[in-house]
Amino acid sequence: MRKNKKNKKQRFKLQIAASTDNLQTIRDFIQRLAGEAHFDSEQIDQIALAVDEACTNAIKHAYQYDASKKIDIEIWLDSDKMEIVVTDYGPGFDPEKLPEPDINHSMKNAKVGGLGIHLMKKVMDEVRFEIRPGQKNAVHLIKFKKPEKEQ
Amino acid sequence: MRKNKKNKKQRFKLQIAASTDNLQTIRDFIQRLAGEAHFDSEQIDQIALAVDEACTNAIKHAYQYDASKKIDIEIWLDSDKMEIVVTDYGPGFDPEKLPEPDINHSMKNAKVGGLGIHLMKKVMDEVRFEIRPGQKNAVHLIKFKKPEKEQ
Amino acid sequence: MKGFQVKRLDKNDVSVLYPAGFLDAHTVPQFESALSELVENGRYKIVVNFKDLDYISSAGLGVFMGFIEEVRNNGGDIKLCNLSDRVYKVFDLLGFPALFEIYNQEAEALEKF
Amino acid sequence: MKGFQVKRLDKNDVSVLYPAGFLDAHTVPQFESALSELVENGRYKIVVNFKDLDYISSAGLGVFMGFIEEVRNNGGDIKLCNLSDRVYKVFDLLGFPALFEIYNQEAEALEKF
Ligand SMILES: Nc1ncnc2c1ncn2[C@@H]1O[C@H](COP(=O)(O)OP(=O)(O)O)[C@@H](O)[C@H]1O
Ligand SMILES: Nc1ncnc2c1ncn2[C@@H]1O[C@H](COP(=O)(O)OP(=O)(O)O)[C@@H](O)[C@H]1O
Repeated sequence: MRKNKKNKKQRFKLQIAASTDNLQTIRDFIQRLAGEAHFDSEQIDQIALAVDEACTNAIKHAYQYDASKKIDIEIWLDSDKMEIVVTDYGPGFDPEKLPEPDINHSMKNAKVGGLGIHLMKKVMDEVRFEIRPGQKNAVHLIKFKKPEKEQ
Repeated sequence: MRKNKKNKKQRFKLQIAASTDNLQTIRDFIQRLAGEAHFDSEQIDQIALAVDEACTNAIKHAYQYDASKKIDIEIWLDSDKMEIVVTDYGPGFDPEKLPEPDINHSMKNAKVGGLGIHLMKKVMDEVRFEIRPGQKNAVHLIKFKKPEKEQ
Repeated sequence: MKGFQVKRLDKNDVSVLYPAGFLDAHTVPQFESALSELVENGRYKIVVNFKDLDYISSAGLGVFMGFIEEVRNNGGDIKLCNLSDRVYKVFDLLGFPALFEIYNQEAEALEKF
Repeated sequence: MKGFQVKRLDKNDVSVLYPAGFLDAHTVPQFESALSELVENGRYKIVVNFKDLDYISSAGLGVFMGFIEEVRNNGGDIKLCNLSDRVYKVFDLLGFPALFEIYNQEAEALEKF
């Protein structure tokens, strides 16, 4: 009875309070959609991780842990890919000016930064920032499906 | 680290295509939120069932299975209750004019109707319809928490 | 990802259906066609064993209402067995125990034909 | 509902931490305070056994970076063991295997002190 979703584009939208409390709920939701869309289990893990990182950044950097603020998560699913857009309404930042994470260097500072975006780029096929200060800041996370073997 | 959610009102919003394909995703999401909010397992089942029924009605009666249409699901969580608002943008109906479901009678017609809303009312503490034809039709489903024993 | 499946096993003149997973408005057509097939083949003695069913909504309950008339008019019945507490509660809320025979074990249900 | 817990077991002069569940930006303060406690008590020989950890994000990885300097400056180390494939992949993506000793079994990690 499960209809074939090929060539059908589906859109989901989740609005959720900017609290780390909700990270697990967000991952669960994303994992479920990715599973339904027949991504394999490694890809499902990667997608959930990237979305976690993007939401964590919104909570931490855009809103400084102010849970009265909102995050919008939009998911587009079609036959060959999943695109997740995580939007915050904070001050934004310049994604061109991120330092490459240097783990050895940061060890010396006993502090580490820049791991999140680095990780997003490693696990997703495309990561694109859409920064419009004063309006909205969005991270687009795209994952292409592997050619399906069964189902 | 899980912060105490007492006295904190949380809002979640999910927009999803009006397809029966999505019922399981919707139930999973609702169950997870109800679980996090420490409803007991019977109440979690009841809430998920009521939301399933409301969404099924939107898909079936408001949109005649047209999956290009959208359902909005809004969830309000506070210390003592969960309120779920399921909204469709279909033609609406008069909730005052629903016949009481008569299972014996419908058996004779080898057809049955009116079970969904009946079930919602049985499992939830409050069911309220907000019908504004041409604008939006919403079912409000409210469940009060049992006094917490532990946690 | 768990969806819905329904298996059928014929035990002499009784057919037993085993719905498994989630029976909602999405999966109900699958269950409906399993029942249709029985009725079309004149197999009116039906047991539905719910041991592997995790969830049922009113859409699933509606199916039983849709078939029971025809089945009984043909000297058969739909008997239910092995309902989990969660599934039984839903049947109970809508008064189904007054309309359908419900047994704990499949063997009991089979015996009653 | 699975969250996060961390247990500690002292084996002679080595302390073993067992983080379990999901280590993300929400649960990281719990793990951080477990590590802080060790450092404050001068227990710098640390093994983290990941056998029950289901998930880690960069927030969790950051914790190791935050402590390793101080721990090593005091003649200790943080050694990792029993990482599941899922968890190892995340460590690997960020080049952690070059910075931390990672063992399959806890016994091996303990021996190396
Ligand atoms: N949503 C956001 N709003 C504002 N600034 C952000 C956002 N996301 C990322 N940044 C900036 O980019 C930097 C790098 O982010 P990231 O790679 O996730 O590492 P980290 O969060 O550990 O600093 C952050 O320190 C922050 O300055
Ligand atoms: N969202 C809705 N939009 C339009 N009509 C609705 C909606 N929900 C319920 N209804 C009307 O109320 C009736 C009773 O609904 P319900 O109790 O769920 O039973 P059933 O769906 O089996 O008919 C439906 O038959 C339909 O006419």
